[in-house]
Amino acid sequence: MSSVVETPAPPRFQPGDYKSDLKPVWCAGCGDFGVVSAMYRAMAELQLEPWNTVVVSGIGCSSRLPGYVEAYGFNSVHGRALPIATGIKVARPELNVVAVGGDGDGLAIGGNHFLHASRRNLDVFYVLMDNEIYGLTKGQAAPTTPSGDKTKSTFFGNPEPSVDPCELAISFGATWVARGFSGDMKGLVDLMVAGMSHRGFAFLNVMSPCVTWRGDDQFKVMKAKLRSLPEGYDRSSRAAAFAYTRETETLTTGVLYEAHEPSLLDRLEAQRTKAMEGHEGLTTEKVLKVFFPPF
Amino acid sequence: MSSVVETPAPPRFQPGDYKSDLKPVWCAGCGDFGVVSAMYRAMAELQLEPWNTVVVSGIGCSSRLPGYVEAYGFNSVHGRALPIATGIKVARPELNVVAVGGDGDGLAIGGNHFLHASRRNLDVFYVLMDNEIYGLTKGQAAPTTPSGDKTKSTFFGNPEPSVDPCELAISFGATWVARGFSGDMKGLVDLMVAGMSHRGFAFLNVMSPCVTWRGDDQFKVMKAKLRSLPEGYDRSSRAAAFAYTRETETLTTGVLYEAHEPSLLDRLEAQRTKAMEGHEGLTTEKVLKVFFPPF
Amino acid sequence: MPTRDLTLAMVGSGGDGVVTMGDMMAQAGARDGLNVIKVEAYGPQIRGGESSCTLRMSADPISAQGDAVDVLVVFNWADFTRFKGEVVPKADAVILYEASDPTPLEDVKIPTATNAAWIPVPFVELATKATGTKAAKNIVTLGILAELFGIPQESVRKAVEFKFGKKKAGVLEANLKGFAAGREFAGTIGVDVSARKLEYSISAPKLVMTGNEACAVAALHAGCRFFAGYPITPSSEVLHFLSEWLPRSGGRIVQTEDELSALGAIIGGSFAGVKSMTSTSGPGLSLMAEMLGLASMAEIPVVILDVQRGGPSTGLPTKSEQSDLYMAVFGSHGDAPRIVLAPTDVEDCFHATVDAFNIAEETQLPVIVLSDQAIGQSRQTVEKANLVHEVIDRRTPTAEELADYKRYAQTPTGVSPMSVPGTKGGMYQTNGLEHDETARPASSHVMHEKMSRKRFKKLDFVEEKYPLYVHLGPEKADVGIVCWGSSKGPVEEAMKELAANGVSVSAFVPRIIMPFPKKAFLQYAASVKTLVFLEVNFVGQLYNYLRTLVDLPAGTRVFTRSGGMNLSVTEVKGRIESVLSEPGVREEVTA
Amino acid sequence: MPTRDLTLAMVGSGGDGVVTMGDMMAQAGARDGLNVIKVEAYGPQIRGGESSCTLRMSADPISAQGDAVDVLVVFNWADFTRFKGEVVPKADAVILYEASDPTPLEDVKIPTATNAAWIPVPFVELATKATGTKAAKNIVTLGILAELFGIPQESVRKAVEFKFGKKKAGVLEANLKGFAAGREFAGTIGVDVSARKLEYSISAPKLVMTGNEACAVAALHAGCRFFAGYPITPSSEVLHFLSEWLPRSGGRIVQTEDELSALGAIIGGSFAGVKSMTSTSGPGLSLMAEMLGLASMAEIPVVILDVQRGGPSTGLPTKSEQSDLYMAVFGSHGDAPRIVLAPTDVEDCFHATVDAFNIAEETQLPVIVLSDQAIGQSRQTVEKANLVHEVIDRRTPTAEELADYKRYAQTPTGVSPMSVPGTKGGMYQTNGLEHDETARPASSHVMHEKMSRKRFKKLDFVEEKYPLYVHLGPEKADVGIVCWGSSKGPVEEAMKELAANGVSVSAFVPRIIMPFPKKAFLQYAASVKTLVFLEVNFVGQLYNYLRTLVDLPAGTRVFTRSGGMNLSVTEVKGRIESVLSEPGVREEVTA
Ligand SMILES: Cc1ncc(C[n+]2csc(CCOP(=O)(O)OP(=O)(O)O)c2C)c(N)n1
Ligand SMILES: Cc1ncc(C[n+]2csc(CCOP(=O)(O)OP(=O)(O)O)c2C)c(N)n1
Ligand code: SF4
Ligand code: SF4
Ligand SMILES: [Mg+2]
Ligand SMILES: [Mg+2]
Repeated sequence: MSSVVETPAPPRFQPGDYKSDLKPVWCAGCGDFGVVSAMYRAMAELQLEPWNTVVVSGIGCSSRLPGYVEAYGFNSVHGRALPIATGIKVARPELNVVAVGGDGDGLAIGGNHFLHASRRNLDVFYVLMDNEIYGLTKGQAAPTTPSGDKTKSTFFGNPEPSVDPCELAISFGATWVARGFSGDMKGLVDLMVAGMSHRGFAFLNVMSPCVTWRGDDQFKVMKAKLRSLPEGYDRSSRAAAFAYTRETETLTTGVLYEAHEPSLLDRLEAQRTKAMEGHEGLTTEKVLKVFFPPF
Repeated sequence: MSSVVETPAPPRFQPGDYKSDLKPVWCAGCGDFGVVSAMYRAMAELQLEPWNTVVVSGIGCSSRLPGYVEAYGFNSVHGRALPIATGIKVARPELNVVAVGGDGDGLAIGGNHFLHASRRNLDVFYVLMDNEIYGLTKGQAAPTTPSGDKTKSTFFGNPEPSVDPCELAISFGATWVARGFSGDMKGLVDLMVAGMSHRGFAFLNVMSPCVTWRGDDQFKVMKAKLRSLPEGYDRSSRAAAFAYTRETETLTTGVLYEAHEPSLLDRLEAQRTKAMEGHEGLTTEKVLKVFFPPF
Repeated sequence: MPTRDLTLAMVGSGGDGVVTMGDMMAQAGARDGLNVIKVEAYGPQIRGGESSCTLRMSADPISAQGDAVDVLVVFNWADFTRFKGEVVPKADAVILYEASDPTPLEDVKIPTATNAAWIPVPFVELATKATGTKAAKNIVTLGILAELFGIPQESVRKAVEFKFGKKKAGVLEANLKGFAAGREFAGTIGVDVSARKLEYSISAPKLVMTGNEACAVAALHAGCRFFAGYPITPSSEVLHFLSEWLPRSGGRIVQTEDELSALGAIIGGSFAGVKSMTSTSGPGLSLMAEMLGLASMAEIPVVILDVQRGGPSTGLPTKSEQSDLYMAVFGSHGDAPRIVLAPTDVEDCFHATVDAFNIAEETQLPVIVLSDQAIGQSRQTVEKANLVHEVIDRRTPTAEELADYKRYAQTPTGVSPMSVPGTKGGMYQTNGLEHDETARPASSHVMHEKMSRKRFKKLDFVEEKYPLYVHLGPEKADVGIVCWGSSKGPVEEAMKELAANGVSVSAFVPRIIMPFPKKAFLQYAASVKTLVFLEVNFVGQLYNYLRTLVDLPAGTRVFTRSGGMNLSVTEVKGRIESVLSEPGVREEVTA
Repeated sequence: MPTRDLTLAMVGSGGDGVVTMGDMMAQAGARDGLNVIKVEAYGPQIRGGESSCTLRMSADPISAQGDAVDVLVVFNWADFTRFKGEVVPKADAVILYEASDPTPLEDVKIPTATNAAWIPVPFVELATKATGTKAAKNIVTLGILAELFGIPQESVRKAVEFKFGKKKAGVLEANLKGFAAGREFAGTIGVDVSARKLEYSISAPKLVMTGNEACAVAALHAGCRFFAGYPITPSSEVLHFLSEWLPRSGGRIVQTEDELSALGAIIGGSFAGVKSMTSTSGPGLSLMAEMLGLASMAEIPVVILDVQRGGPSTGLPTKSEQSDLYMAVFGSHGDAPRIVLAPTDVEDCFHATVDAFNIAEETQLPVIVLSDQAIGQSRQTVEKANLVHEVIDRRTPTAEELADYKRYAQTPTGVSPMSVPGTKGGMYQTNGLEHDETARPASSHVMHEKMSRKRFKKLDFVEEKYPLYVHLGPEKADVGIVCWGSSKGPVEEAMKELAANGVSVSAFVPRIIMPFPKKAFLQYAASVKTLVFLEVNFVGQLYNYLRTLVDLPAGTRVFTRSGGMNLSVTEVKGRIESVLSEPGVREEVTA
């Protein structure tokens, strides 16, 4: 995301202004409540104009989020938040585009788009609500479900290893990669503000407990594992980041990786500017010239 | 791949025995000739029984390879070699299954399957013929095409950064990851023998020049960059491997990463054995019992 | 005068245990050999929202849930209003409602219940008193219902014992107390509900299963030993069931990353010689379009179960519709033959699935089983004796065929010998390109035409051998209904009532959609005066598809509407009556 | 007697420069204002395999390549045999062949060329002598052809000059020498070929373009400023062209990772207010099935160009077929309305594409343009003056509509006000779930029916405003051909010949498939004695689809065959003759 409005004083938008009046379908205690609240606050902190903001998602409990944000929104189809976000942002670079979704949505069916949006360094802030399960479809294994866990779809325990979304994002080419926890409001808001302000592809993995299919405990277990990155952590190093991926005993939050490279729109814009030189006011008439015999 | 036949003496199969009598459609000078030749030799070295071997691919110049191998073969649809290989291997674990394809096939449209086959540590040897271009469709940018390159689809130069397939494979969870060069027959055969012998997901990225769309030079340029991994290289370390990914000035071949973890079939087999206990000779009749009121 | 057929509906929210109660009663009924159909419905909340459970129990065979309920249990009027139009009490229904609900009765509008018995019940109070917790409310209710409506307390009590028997000490006792308190309270109700008392003699227990479970068991029965799938409502239960039973049967299962991969994997599994299946719903079926063409082109037998829900796009994920027929029959680019079956009820899910595997193996074609949510997730009793079905296995090539092996040899039926990896003389390299008899890529238009012809020829064999359909009602009739899938049940129920009223009506329900049993259908069409299509989709997908195959009689009537609500008996009757009285091709749904 | 219409075919392999030669002649012809149609064909080799180039040049309007060639140039008989049945010389054709080819002439079987003039030419020798390299063979040939067949050497020489003018010194000179050597050699041929000499007067230059290029230019013309696509034969040229011209026009383009993403991206682009397009071929269209339903459900205008090739699956990637109609019309689960257009030639590609954008904006529906390889990759001359077409832009909501904004407001046409991000009062959250007028998820069957009705209503408007079709031939006729897409050309050519032979024949070629111009079609059907469908797909997809819409007259005849070869003029004539003589619904293709 690139075009962020500068903060005027006093703030025109309060967090509550970003709350739509649609009632969430989420279960009481669902981590996603924390995520959407943090988003209201981050948006207010950045004073994003709702009508210049689009929140895009796929399908899942978490993907219902755009409906709860007072902005333009697109709750699309399963796994395709990022293609749609790509189109919106590339077609209209001046809009603030946030993509959100679940671990199934973004890492299972949508994994390829995550790879390519990251690789392109697309100017979008992508928030993945990681509950280590498929919530909406009632509890099947996700790519982040720990190996061995019994779920609705893995009667004898999940036979597959899980992935670390942050590690993936880094090798995919994302230029801002962070981990947060839905129970840590303050930390989450800060991460969201930073992610939304990043130029290029910013990825935030939020551990967001599913009380219904991962048990009421998940929240407490995660909270107990919570750690911060050490002082002086070098977020410019991919190698450093990998020390904080695939964690099992800890849950380290913070910005694991950040790089400053031209974003997709930077590159496209440079090409476009060059391309348009000498072609100002191009008409169909002029384009058709190339089809006449050149001699 | 797991079930490799032990070598009898004298060898029953010569490399030529694995060559089908279908004439390759490849351009003279195409790197893929080197890849298929290396495969014949590696298969002979391992004395794979052709009829117990399946070579699977997607669509692309490189994906024509299964037609040229005397074994069972499946030239499927674009990007889907790995799903099909998954089905073959999981349904019939005793078969030797090799998946092959191009950089477009495996990293663009098929990227998600690459991620998940790796994550599962599927018992398949996957050879990606990386020519940094879409060959069959006549020269569009691939996910490995260097940024800035002019191709048929990028008139103003490729605006997108490229990925390193080996780096991806490692973060995806592949347990054997190597890089080879189609012009280095000896090295390639060794890598293939090792890859085919690995238990779990083995990934070999072969730099395989496309003389038609990347220029006759590509071969020479690559050859000049060729390096080997240093003596004493620690292939068990992911961090070490990342020193040899995203190379631009060099082209380091060899096994970048290797880990020994249970393969998908190891895990499935363990579950299956446990599941079948007490259910020997399960009949429909017996299964139906669960639907009677239990009281 | 007691009844032989009773429909109960229970409405509450999250903690009320409405569905558990329904399950326990259904099991109790099945244990007594009753015929039972149970359906659940939920609001949009993921958990803790409103839910309803409707249960029909009958001493005689039944084929649909029935629209109107005899007995309504309401724990909370606010929840009930969410199911307006879905849970409809009969005029003289018995309505048991929570006495402490603050909603004034005059605010509760149930237009149909003109003559109902309204009985306030202190469910919460009874539960708290008897067991110390209001959580036992549903067990108290079970006691009341068992007592009032004649479901032998023996069975219901067993259900309670089974449910709580393994819990920690005291739990079972408390619940049994609650159950007794309910029965006792029932005795104090001064309203005569004896007309609603079920009368039946206990017979052998029946199975209780959903359509999805029936499909899953059928797959095991048919010899399916590989399944790959991606969860999606309302088909995920197939994945769930098989994740337990496929490994037990010595098979293997993979939850793939998406539906493209799921179909790809089973194409691989079947290519490798193992009978393979996937299950999905509309969005997943759409994603399978390209792979479907591959299976058709490479001639690889696979079974795809599509449990239809409301579409297009994400649509109405938890509700039924019959709108994937176009996609099943016509989806995928190019001329790509496939088989499409459509089960008509839970029991038929078993048969359709075994048939699907059989036909797949016999023809080397992809077979789509078009179930729908109303079948897939409805729980019904089934006679075990009916779940038998012959299994056909893959024919392996003969020694003669292997001598000069041609994977796609031209044959009279279009079906060629398919060898399986491991077979020494049977190697071939298949592909989705057009190819010659030996599977080599071939781009000549002559070969393409020959091979297209070969691939389509296989449908003729199926049309001949599998003219699957059901003819309901008399041999000749004034009105002939054509419907499919879950609509068979309500049509059958409505026909009983219509026939009782002297209406001459029959029905034709195809169980195979492609190739369509044309011969039987044309004979049927000739046996009725007016053909009436009833479909739960907007455009009339079966009707339109049929027009591509046969000339339908002039005067054929078509009633279609979008899904979200199953076809109801009342609706069927209404439409038949409107055919008999006034013209009109499409009717509005109003509610 | 010279001719006004000449068809040349050149056959060689990789290094022979056959296609370059064809291009130069086509350009030369266009410069002279001739009508030109050029088609290429290749063997399976990726590069360096056999290739053929067929070029028709005419002083009068032409609509198809024509099946039989007047002049055949063969550099290598081995290559020629690969195109057997595709390159067919006329009985009295002029055949120029490499003199040094070792194949004995008696081994060269060209059954059609019963009375041909066989002229050995030492192409290689002439080139080597004149230019020092045999690479100039094609330029020598140009000299011979220009001289013998009357293509003004002025234009051809200009083409040579243009091609080599910028090369390093000496190259142009050498080639001009080669050109002169060819002309000179032509003078020494002692065979009279004057009947094949093109006679025409030079007129204003024409454009030379392919159907794919016409679609791409049309997109720019229509205001498309965002394109996302994935390469696939035979549609990639659209991506290529737009990668150059879209940025120049101030637009943006993304080559996505696959087709799902491509359609997703343009749905996003259009949602954001920018006219957006993608292009693909069959396999890509199949992959778009789910996203197509989303566009239909969320009512987002998008244009999808599908350049059809042989299917199913990977099929015949470089050859034409008309077999994606089913997928275009019926693909995607649920009831999902969409628009389908089908251009009939290169020029019509321009109009269909602009229409597609216009209709998309007017209806907020996905629009599929079903082109085919035979149009998309054939290079034809077009009059610039014909490439004008009105452009309709998106209607933005009025202040009044924004005051109480309802994205999916019920309106008489079914089209609702669509606001674009950035509009202050126009915020909404769209989705693929069923929703109410304000876009909120709604799962009631009543809302579902209302909204289905709204979405389908939009088709009525299109059927009324855009009854796009072509009626060829007389107002009334004995035989009425129905065909579509690239088949229009050969049908038109065949009709000329049939009419000349006194056969009373007309044709109806729809340019919009969905909604079909039913009214016009029924009128047309009534104007002919026998309706004859000609389709280049196996099952008769247009025919069957039409049966879902109208009752076709009894006696309608249907000729379908798989693709891989374009419909030929001879074939059309043969089929019409068979209709006039003997019955039969399907004919074998033989070759
Ligand atoms: C193509 C397709 N396949 C499957 C589904 C069913 N489905 C809906 S949400 C979902 C997964 C939900 O998990 P996740 O993305 O982790 O979100 P959560 O509910 O956990 O927040 C699935 C499989 C679908 N809607 N579309
Ligand atoms: C669904 C689908 N989309 C697009 C294509 C067209 N296509 C065929 S091969 C190919 C890419 C080839 O590139 P790569 O995989 O790198 O193989 P190479 O030819 O370079 O060996 C594409 C885009 C297709 N066949 N199917
Ligand atoms: S099911 Fe889980 S993820 Fe979904 S709303 Fe409930 S708690 Fe949240
Ligand atoms: S186009 Fe390139 S990749 Fe394809 S066969 Fe030719 S050289 Fe090889
Ligand atoms: Mg999740
Ligand atoms: Mg490539």
